[in-house]
Amino acid sequence: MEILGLYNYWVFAVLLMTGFYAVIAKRNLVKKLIGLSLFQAAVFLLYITMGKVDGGTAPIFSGSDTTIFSNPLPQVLILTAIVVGISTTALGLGIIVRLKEEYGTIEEHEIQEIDER
Amino acid sequence: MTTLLDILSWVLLTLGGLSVLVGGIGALRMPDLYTRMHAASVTDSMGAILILVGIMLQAGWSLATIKLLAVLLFLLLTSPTSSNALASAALLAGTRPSGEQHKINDEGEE
Amino acid sequence: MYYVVTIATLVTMGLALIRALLGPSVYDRVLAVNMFGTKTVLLLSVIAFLYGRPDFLDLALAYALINFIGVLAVLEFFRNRALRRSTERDEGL
Amino acid sequence: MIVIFGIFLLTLLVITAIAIVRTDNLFVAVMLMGIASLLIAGNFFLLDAADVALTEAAVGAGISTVLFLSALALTSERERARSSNKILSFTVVTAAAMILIYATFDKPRFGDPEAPAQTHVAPWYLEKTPEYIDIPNVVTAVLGSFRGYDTLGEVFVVLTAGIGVLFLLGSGAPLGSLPQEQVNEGLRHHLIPRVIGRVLIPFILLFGLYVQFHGEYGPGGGFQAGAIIAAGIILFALLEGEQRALSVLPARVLLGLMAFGPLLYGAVGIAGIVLGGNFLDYSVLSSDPVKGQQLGILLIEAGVGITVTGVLLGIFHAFAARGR
Repeated sequence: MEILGLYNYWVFAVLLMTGFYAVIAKRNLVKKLIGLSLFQAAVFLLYITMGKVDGGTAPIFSGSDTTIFSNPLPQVLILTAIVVGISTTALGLGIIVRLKEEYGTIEEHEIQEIDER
Repeated sequence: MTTLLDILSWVLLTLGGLSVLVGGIGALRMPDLYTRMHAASVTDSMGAILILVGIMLQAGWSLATIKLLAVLLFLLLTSPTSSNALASAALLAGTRPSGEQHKINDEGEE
Repeated sequence: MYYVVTIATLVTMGLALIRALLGPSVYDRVLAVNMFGTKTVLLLSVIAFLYGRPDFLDLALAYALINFIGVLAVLEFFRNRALRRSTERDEGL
Repeated sequence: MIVIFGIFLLTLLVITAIAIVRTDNLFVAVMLMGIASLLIAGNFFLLDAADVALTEAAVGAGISTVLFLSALALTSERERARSSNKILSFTVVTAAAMILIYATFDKPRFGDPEAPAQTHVAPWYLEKTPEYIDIPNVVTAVLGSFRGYDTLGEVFVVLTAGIGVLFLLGSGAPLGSLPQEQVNEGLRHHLIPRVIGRVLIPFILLFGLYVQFHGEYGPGGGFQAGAIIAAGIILFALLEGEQRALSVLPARVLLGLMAFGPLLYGAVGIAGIVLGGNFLDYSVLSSDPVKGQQLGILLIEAGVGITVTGVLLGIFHAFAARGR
């Protein structure tokens, strides 16, 4: 059971690197953005994992005052980050749509080739 | 009375879990899209009804029961609608029920 | 008792994921996403009771209401794609 | 037992993530992102983060899929080229993953109440919230009052992203190759989704308002409510066509909403200064400091909700207008 206590962090590492792989290895810009979203999700998971307390419950009081509560602070940070994340992803998608209109492609190397010409 | 309710909700929850599971297996094992959709959507509604009613019996008369009722109502409204929308989209795109040997790939081309 | 339902739901989620990965057509994947959505609603309701915090049913309610939009967006996407293909074909003639 | 459920969900999440990266069909990747979002929300819920799970539900279930699909409709849904430098990238990524995993062995175990993260400010927040603000939801208290500056910053980031999208895509987009009358009608010929959608839209909006104003007492708040209300109006746009949605909520109103939200937030902060307190100090808003805090949180949550609704709808319409 002791070693399972780190499982969430391992998932964080694998997820983070899966997203990172998509960002560095794929040439399609939308795919890169999807990779970035995965990367983001991994960070969210790390924060929320660190806020969990054994035997705790969500930090919302409900009458009985003897319960243990999980850490509210990471939840606040991530809550705002999710909405900011979707807005910035939308901004990225907007840039990609404009690139497609200008260059006719959303593949990174083709855009570079057109630029070098 | 409470034991009776407990047993009843027990039975409902078990049946619900079972039907959800059967739907999952059906969605995996059936031969073509429409049969898979049939397996998934029918058991979806059945499982949702059984499980949510089972929980409702446990919750008793409280706000939670009203919320569960709302969840059930919205699930019963949306789940078949999405199945219908999906099936009609697939049919319009030219997927035929198996027997007719049409294969369709991710590009929507035959 | 809730555990049995939770396990059944989780296993079904796994099966739906396999269907989503196998495909073969896009519609199978959309079907899998749809299934996954309903299973999540059930899972969240059951876990709210497992935790003894039934006030968290709001989450299940949110999913029950909003999951629908994703499928409709897909439908709209297919329709637009079909329209675009047919106009392209017309221009090709 | 719940730990094992969490582990199962996380394993499914990893499988989904790898499948997302491996597939070369972008539409499939977007669908799998939908599944990933559901899994992440389930995990957040298991990890006691009901508010975060609600946010992920509100954003991930509808809006993110809609945005990605409208972007795909404007670009292409197929990934053409093979990956560049596959082996090199894979080596780099694997090495980094190994280092990260090695580093985790020094981390406190999952759920450890003695972990450093649990012993600094968090107990203070939990202890002082009933005294200073007296609302049950500590997350809303921290979001609105204790860390109000942070939230103000986030609201401005959301606004900036919205402005950026409007600058890039605008609204006076050129007409595409599609015949006008076919594009604008939405899904009007699909009778069943349309009828059910019409039934659902009022409930979605009502639920959005409930989440907005119930945020002090249960999971909820401005961010979630904004996303849910935007999702409801996007549903209307999908069913009745984007033009009719624009005639219900014109672009100018949306711009007004985008600007009004941060202004309301900032005005509450400045009202604090005018009444003799600090910026974003709500205690002075009412004769009773606790009542003042509650009033302040209510107002800034409203500002957040208005901003998020305006920005998300503005972004949606900007993408939809490009497709015309």
